[in-house]
Amino acid sequence: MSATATAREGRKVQEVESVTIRFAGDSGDGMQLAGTQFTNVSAILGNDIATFPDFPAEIRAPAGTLAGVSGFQVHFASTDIHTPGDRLNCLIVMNPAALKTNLKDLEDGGILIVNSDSFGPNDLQKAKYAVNPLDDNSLKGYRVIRVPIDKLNREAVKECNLSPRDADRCKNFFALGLVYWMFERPMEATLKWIRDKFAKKIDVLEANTRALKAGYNYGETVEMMPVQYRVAKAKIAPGTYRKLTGNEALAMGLVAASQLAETPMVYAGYPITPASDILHQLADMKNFGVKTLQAEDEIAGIGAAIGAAYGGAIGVTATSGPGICLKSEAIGLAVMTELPLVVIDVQRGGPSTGLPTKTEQADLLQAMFGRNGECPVAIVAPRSPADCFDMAFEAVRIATEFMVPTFLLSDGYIANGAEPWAIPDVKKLPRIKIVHPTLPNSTDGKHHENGNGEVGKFLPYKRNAMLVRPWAVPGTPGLEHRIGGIEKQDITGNVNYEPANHEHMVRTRAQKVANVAQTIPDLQVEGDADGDLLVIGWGGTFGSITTAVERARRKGMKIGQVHFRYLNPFPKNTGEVFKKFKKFLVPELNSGQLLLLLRAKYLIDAKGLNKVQGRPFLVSEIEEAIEKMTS
Amino acid sequence: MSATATAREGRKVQEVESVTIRFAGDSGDGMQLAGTQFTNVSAILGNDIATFPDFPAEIRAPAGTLAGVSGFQVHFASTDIHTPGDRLNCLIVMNPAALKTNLKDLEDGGILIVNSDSFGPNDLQKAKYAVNPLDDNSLKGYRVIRVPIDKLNREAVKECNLSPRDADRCKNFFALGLVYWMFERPMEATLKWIRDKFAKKIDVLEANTRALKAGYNYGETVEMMPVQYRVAKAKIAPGTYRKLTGNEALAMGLVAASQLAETPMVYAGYPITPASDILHQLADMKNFGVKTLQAEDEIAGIGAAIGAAYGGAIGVTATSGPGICLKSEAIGLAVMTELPLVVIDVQRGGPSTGLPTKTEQADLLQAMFGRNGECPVAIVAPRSPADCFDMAFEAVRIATEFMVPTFLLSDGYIANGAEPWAIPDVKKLPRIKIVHPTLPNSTDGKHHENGNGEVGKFLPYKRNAMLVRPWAVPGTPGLEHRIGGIEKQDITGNVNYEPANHEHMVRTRAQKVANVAQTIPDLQVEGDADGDLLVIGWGGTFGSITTAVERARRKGMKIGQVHFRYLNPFPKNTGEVFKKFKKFLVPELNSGQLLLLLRAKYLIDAKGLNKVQGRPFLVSEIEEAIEKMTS
Amino acid sequence: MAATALPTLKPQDFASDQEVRWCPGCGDYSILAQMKKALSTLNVPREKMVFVSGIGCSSRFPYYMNTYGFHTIHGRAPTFATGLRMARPDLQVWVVTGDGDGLSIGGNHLIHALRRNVDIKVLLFNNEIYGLTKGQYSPTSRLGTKSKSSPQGSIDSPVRPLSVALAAEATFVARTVDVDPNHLTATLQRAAAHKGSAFIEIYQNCKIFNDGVFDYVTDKSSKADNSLYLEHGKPMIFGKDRNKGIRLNGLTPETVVVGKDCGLDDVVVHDEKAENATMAYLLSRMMVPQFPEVFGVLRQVSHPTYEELQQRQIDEVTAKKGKGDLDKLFRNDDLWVVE
Amino acid sequence: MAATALPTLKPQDFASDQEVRWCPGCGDYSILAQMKKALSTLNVPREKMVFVSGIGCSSRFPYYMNTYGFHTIHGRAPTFATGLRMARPDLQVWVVTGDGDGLSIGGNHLIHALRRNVDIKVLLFNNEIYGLTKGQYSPTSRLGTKSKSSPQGSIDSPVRPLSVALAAEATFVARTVDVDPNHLTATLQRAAAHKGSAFIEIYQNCKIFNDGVFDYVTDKSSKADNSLYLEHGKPMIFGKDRNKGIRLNGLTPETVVVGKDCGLDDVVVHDEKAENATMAYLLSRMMVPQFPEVFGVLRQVSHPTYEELQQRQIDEVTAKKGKGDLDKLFRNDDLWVVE
Ligand SMILES: Cc1ncc(C[n+]2csc(CCOP(=O)(O)OP(=O)(O)O)c2C)c(N)n1
Ligand SMILES: Cc1ncc(C[n+]2csc(CCOP(=O)(O)OP(=O)(O)O)c2C)c(N)n1
Ligand code: SF4
Ligand code: SF4
Ligand SMILES: [Mg+2]
Ligand SMILES: [Mg+2]
Repeated sequence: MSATATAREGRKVQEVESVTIRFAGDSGDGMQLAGTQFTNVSAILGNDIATFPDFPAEIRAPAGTLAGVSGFQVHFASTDIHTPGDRLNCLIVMNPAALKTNLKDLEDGGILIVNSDSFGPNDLQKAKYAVNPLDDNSLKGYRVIRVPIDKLNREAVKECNLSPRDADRCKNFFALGLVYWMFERPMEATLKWIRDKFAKKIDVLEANTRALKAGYNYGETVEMMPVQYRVAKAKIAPGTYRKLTGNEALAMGLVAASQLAETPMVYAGYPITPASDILHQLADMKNFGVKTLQAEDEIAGIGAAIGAAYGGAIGVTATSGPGICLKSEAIGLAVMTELPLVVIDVQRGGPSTGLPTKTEQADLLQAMFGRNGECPVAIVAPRSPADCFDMAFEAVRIATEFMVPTFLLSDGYIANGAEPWAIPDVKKLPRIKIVHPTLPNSTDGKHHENGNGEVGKFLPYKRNAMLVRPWAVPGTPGLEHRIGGIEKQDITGNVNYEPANHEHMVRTRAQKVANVAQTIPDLQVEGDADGDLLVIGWGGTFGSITTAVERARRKGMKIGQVHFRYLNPFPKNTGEVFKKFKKFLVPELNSGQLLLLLRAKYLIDAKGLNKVQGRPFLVSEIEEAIEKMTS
Repeated sequence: MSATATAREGRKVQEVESVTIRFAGDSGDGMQLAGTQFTNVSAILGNDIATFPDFPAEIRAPAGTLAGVSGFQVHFASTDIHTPGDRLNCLIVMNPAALKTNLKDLEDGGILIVNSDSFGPNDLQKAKYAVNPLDDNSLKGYRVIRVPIDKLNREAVKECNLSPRDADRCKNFFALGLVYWMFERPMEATLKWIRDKFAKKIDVLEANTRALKAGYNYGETVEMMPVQYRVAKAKIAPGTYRKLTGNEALAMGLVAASQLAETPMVYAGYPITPASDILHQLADMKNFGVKTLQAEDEIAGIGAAIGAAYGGAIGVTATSGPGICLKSEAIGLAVMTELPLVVIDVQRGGPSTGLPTKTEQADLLQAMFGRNGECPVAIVAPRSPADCFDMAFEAVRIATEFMVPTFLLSDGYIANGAEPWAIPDVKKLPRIKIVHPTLPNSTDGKHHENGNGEVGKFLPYKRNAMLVRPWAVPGTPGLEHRIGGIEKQDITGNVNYEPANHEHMVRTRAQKVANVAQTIPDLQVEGDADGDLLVIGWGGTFGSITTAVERARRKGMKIGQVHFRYLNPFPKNTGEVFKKFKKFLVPELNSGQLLLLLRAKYLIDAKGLNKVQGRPFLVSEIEEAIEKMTS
Repeated sequence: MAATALPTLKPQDFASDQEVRWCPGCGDYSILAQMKKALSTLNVPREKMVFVSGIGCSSRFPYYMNTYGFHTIHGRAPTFATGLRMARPDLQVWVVTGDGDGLSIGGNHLIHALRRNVDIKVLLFNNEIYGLTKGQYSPTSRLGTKSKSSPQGSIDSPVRPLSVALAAEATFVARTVDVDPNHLTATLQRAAAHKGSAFIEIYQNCKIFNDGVFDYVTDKSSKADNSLYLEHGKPMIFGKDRNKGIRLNGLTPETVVVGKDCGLDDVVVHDEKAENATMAYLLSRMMVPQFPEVFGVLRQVSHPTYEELQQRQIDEVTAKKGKGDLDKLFRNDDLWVVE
Repeated sequence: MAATALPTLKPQDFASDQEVRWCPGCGDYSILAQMKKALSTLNVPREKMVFVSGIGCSSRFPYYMNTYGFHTIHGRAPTFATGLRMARPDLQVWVVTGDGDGLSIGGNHLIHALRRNVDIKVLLFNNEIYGLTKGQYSPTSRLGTKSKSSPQGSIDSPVRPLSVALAAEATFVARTVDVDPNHLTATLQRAAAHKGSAFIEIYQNCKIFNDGVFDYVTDKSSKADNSLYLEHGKPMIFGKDRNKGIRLNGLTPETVVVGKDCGLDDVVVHDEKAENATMAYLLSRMMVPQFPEVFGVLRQVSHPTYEELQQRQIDEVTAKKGKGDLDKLFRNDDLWVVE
């Protein structure tokens, strides 16, 4: 944080462009809450923000252990930013375990606030420290601020007649207050939040209020505290904003699509990290007519979603990689019966159970090819938390407009990460047009099979110009028809085993998906429209790649960037764009999956930058790769 | 069948190099049996043979309908052949439906034997014939031989006091006898078969015997019959031969591997066309110690196979595409726990339920990528029915030598098709070496965790030079350890969420599979070792491609052929081989799956010849594609 | 969508234009015929009816009905039917499944659909064999069944479909048999009339791979003595001479000869409405030769359906929060304005 | 493989070197402790024991046992255990599962493993919630359970694990509770002694997401009146003053006060060996408040195991055909010789 010092009532205040801080402590210490509050307040202040929560796979690993450490990182700035930040300017640790697991991310000379009350022999041993790091000089490279948070906090809340245990629960607010002071954040928003949240628990309300203020005042009064920092408002497009995580955005995008398609939504899924929140969110939107089913497993989830789609609803299911395995057979059925369906995969570290709470992008090829036979689906991938809203909407649009299962590939990073979202004007949101036919679509003179005398017959696989079949729903008199997973004759939809028809249908299903490209935006090149290097990404890596490319270009390199939000089909102009560049770098959080598709389709000798660590890219990692390729 | 006429006791006999005939009739007419008998007899005669059975998806569609037609094609020759033949020289049809569905495959001027008794109005109507094709001149392009088979057959068996229904059941033997005469086949082998088969049903035995002889004599005596044909012995490598279908070969190969690895086999699967026979075969080999489980579904099947492998047995499961979908999650677990496992996919027409009884090669990318996360497996694919024996053996060898799930991709065509198999000398078969450790593999001085005093500790993920972990099995004192689907720390195998370890493990699992290439044969180039065009294939298309390439080379083209029996990893020399050719043609019974892998990996501008009709390639189709690319 | 005129519906109006492709002599033909008869009596417009099936010979059923139909994937039919009912509670949804489809691969979905009391009518065609895959034993095959996959006889003891349905809290549980047209039709009508999950096991003869497994309850000779036809409120009487009955000795049922071993009032009177399903469970366990096997409705109780409860919650929430408003939804968190 | 010396085994010998990562206060800790105690009494060498689990908090169990262990995938543990037993009938195989793992996604495998009577001991930790995924309701959650996924309360009526196990023909069915160490240990020992599938439902408290659901059978105050501890051959007596009993009125159980409503001999005597599982089924349905909930062994009968029957067939076939000979196998068809 490059700083310019000013003076205020005798105390140093530094102007800085951007700051990255992380709250780290035991899962029980409420770090996620502290981080969220800090984020909200910063956003309200007008900073641009990006966050990265990081929690353990265990619900509550034993208190104080390394496995139990939970962290929440906030990047806030006066410029527009795309990532939660690589290195920390400031780290707050509530116990030794948190220090041990997080220190490596703190910049040299960075500010380290430690709760010095939690470094007893027992705490140290749980964190596997032989000697107390506060005493062995190992921290001399940082600006260490020891604060006896336990003691000060108990002191602050002692009159609130809480049990010692409950009293200690306020610790996080004390720490938060301290940090608020340090970065000049007003307390109002959080105080209000406390009032609403604990309205019924008056003691707790009072205690948390006091803890927060005590922390703030401690900063104000204690001399040992270093300078304050000021991060000015960012120049952000005017509008009303809120904070949104990827999973929240998905749920809202789906509901919005359902409303704007004037078609009810049925969501059926089975809980799995990190996708469960989508079910939780939607289960609480019943007044939008959303119906949710917590199915007995992933297969039942997608089965119900397809059954609902067959009935004329928007059928949606969500899961993570292991669940996609189980859904793959049913996806094949939806491809064969050409029903609209949205399948959301919030990717996590794999293979197998893998790293359930960590992020990864390694399910792309599974989405493309993970079914028997030639079984094409449409695939979209949001590039940021807020983009989940738009792409959820797009997924519903494509699925219903093309009668094709559509994958939405999110990941643990954007699912839990948050960013500001400019609240759209509902009136300006696009509509989705859905038609269920009510009359036979052929006039071959034959009397209708139901013998009720209409001329013509309903042909469930008679297609429009885009090769899309009609979405006729049960309950429509005269359109009775049967569908299923056996190969069908085109037009009539009857079971058919003829060789020529099968090949025709295989090609037709593929062409129909290819036709989706007619309805999606061209690939946008950011940076240089032609040049030495094109950096190609997809999904949640957008922020890191964008920042890296911006920095590289500031250094004068001639670099372009494209980010695929549509992965199948690719935008029409993709080949054209590639022609304008010599080299291609494809950073992915996998072993090179988009890379494989691009090399196979466009025969470009693209190189991959592949990180498979369950964590997002650091901007620096991409910068280095760019340097290597351009030097 | 280019012929040279000779004369024998006043009747014309023509020498021909090869003949393709097909028996076609109602599912109830016993065509599969007739075809099989003809094949056996021809093989015993010393012809080279290839067969192609083709039956309907329904068990028994209504008699006489188009859906109920069942066919069996036999190609027999005095030269060595690789396919069941493109066009038919001779077609035997038992009813109008069979005529309608099969005539298109009969060569101009080909011999058409029709059961003229089955062309009544009713039969014609069932086959959707407006007028009788025997009367409307539509068959004038063929050498039609009308035989009142029903009548003649009833006549022949009338003294065997069978019910009319049972009497008619002998029809196929009458037809068979006729064809035996025509192609100079001796009846002995079939007569013996009848004796064994119906030993307990003396009337049926007698009736079938008479029917066969009556058919034969009818040919002998009736003037209307055209010439006889003679197909000389083929020049086949000396040895003792039998006929083998792909599924039989798989079962035998697995049992042989189990015996030669001195390790019991547990097969667990769920019935599905066209893989069910593997279960049926193995269930009848209990005296080899084979244990089979008909599981409640595909997931249970693979679960049990993996559980057995964990216990130290050779775990095998088999299914078809839809079943692979269901097994994919468990395959991921086997990859993570690095247990040996053989997964057989007998591919059929897809997507979804698709064309269950038809063949296709469209599951290759599913085998490669159909799981969450980076989840590499080894993949082999037999190229012919008999090759299933060798590749089943290889699959077991790779799985156990590398502790990795190994896919074997067969298909409906080689699974049901048959070819001669030179019975190997058991003593000469390779052994498979399997070691289960009994002692700790580290000597870090620490006492063993079980406190029984051995020095050292057992490290389940400590690897050998090939990166393979030890296969320690429960029941071994001192080696107690835990495995599972969460990412593990290398060497110790403990649950581990660390970023660096995860990336290390992802790369290690990939490298281990890559190391399999050290143990497989180089890619063999047939035909020209360098030249204009390389034709690249895999799996069951071997026969058609080979024949097509041979023909093209006879025409003087400079063409090479490679056929991948190992698909992941590719043989070491693959890149080298490709460097020697200008153009690449990849014929596949899918939309270009191997094609995609080759283009992505080797950046060669290979072209696909893609047929997705549920049927194998005709040699002529590949010939044409070769011509196009070379002209 | 105006309903098609009802009075005109005849059984043959339910025949689709697809030719039926079961083996000659298959029990499925009879079930198809009785189904058409039953539906023609329901006064439900044909377009409101949907047949959902899995995979198997039995599961080809929907293709032959001129209603809406969905031939899905193996074992999962109840899940599709559940989603369909959630989206469209106005439809009458029938699920056709087999002993393999419904109890082997699909057992779990069956149980969960039943416990939720989704309003679907599940017909399990039990032929104690896998027909479509050409004759492997199934979860209902008797111990020792020799089949392609069990050459020495099956060693997995079978499940009883009715016991499973009861354990899954099913609100309607019945059994009938392919060759008894009237009873079959009547049972289908009962299921159609039931609100909630209905489960019917139908003994069905597989002519090709398991011919005659049910002869003991279908042959004239043995039928009467081997089958007990349940009627609500009537004593459990059976036998050629209608003189045999079922008596309870504590919790153990026993076959008695009325007039000889005991009087008519010692014979158990069938109560399909009993909330306590113990007797139904007990009936589901009775097997020839020790006992007759029961046909008819074992249990029929009224509980709210899943769809009703779901709609109720939607109405409650809407009443409380008001009809969904996107703009409100978007703003249901801390907001800040940037000028 | 010589067995490790047996006498030396103490409960702590079963502790692995992995730190236990359940929430403080989780009921799983007690189960883990009693398991170690139970195993130390079995005289089975530790290396012969294998713990197989699915996914869930409960399914982390194997990591904490210094035996062989396999943490598999969600809901499928019984399938892995079945294959393991097929390959290795010499091993003692325990399956640890949860109410979601074992009855939601895994219900079908559980049923089929039980009906086959594979010799595995299945422990279902029932906390009526999905713990690991942070608190969604499960198939055993009571109607109306409010959870993250059921904000207005669950509307799917729950299944009863014991009823399902009985419907699946299980040969050993029992229930116990995490906070009753002695009963828990004893029940585990009973399961270990049983030959064939053993199913134990263990009431387990999820401190974080479902704290206290079982208080009514664990709190001193209400425990005695709400729980009936079954003992083979003993009358079903319970209550603070040991004066309440279960009497049968036809097929309907009723709670009586002995001495007041009736005499001791009117109280049902528990018979876990009864082949007819009706009483066991009935006990599996009893719920507070109408009835006490039962603990102990509901059913324990001896049937041959799947593994035994399989080995028997192998022996028979081998006796008939002789030990497998590859050359014979290769030649078991028409042969022809080419010179
Ligand atoms: C995922 C999957 N696994 C296996 C199959 C093969 N298969 C089709 S039907 C069937 C069982 C049929 O038995 P049942 O349900 O009793 O129906 P039936 O044919 O006897 O009427 C099987 C195993 C399949 N189609 N899909
Ligand atoms: C295929 C798959 N689907 C979903 C999940 C997510 N998941 C893990 S555990 C679990 C349920 C846990 O509940 P339960 O079995 O009751 O175990 P508990 O945590 O309560 O002990 C779920 C849904 C998964 N790991 N794998
Ligand atoms: S195989 Fe059996 S069940 Fe299937 S159609 Fe034929 S007779 Fe019916
Ligand atoms: S979440 Fe519940 S079940 Fe899981 S460990 Fe914590 S307390 Fe135990
Ligand atoms: Mg069946
Ligand atoms: Mg649970």
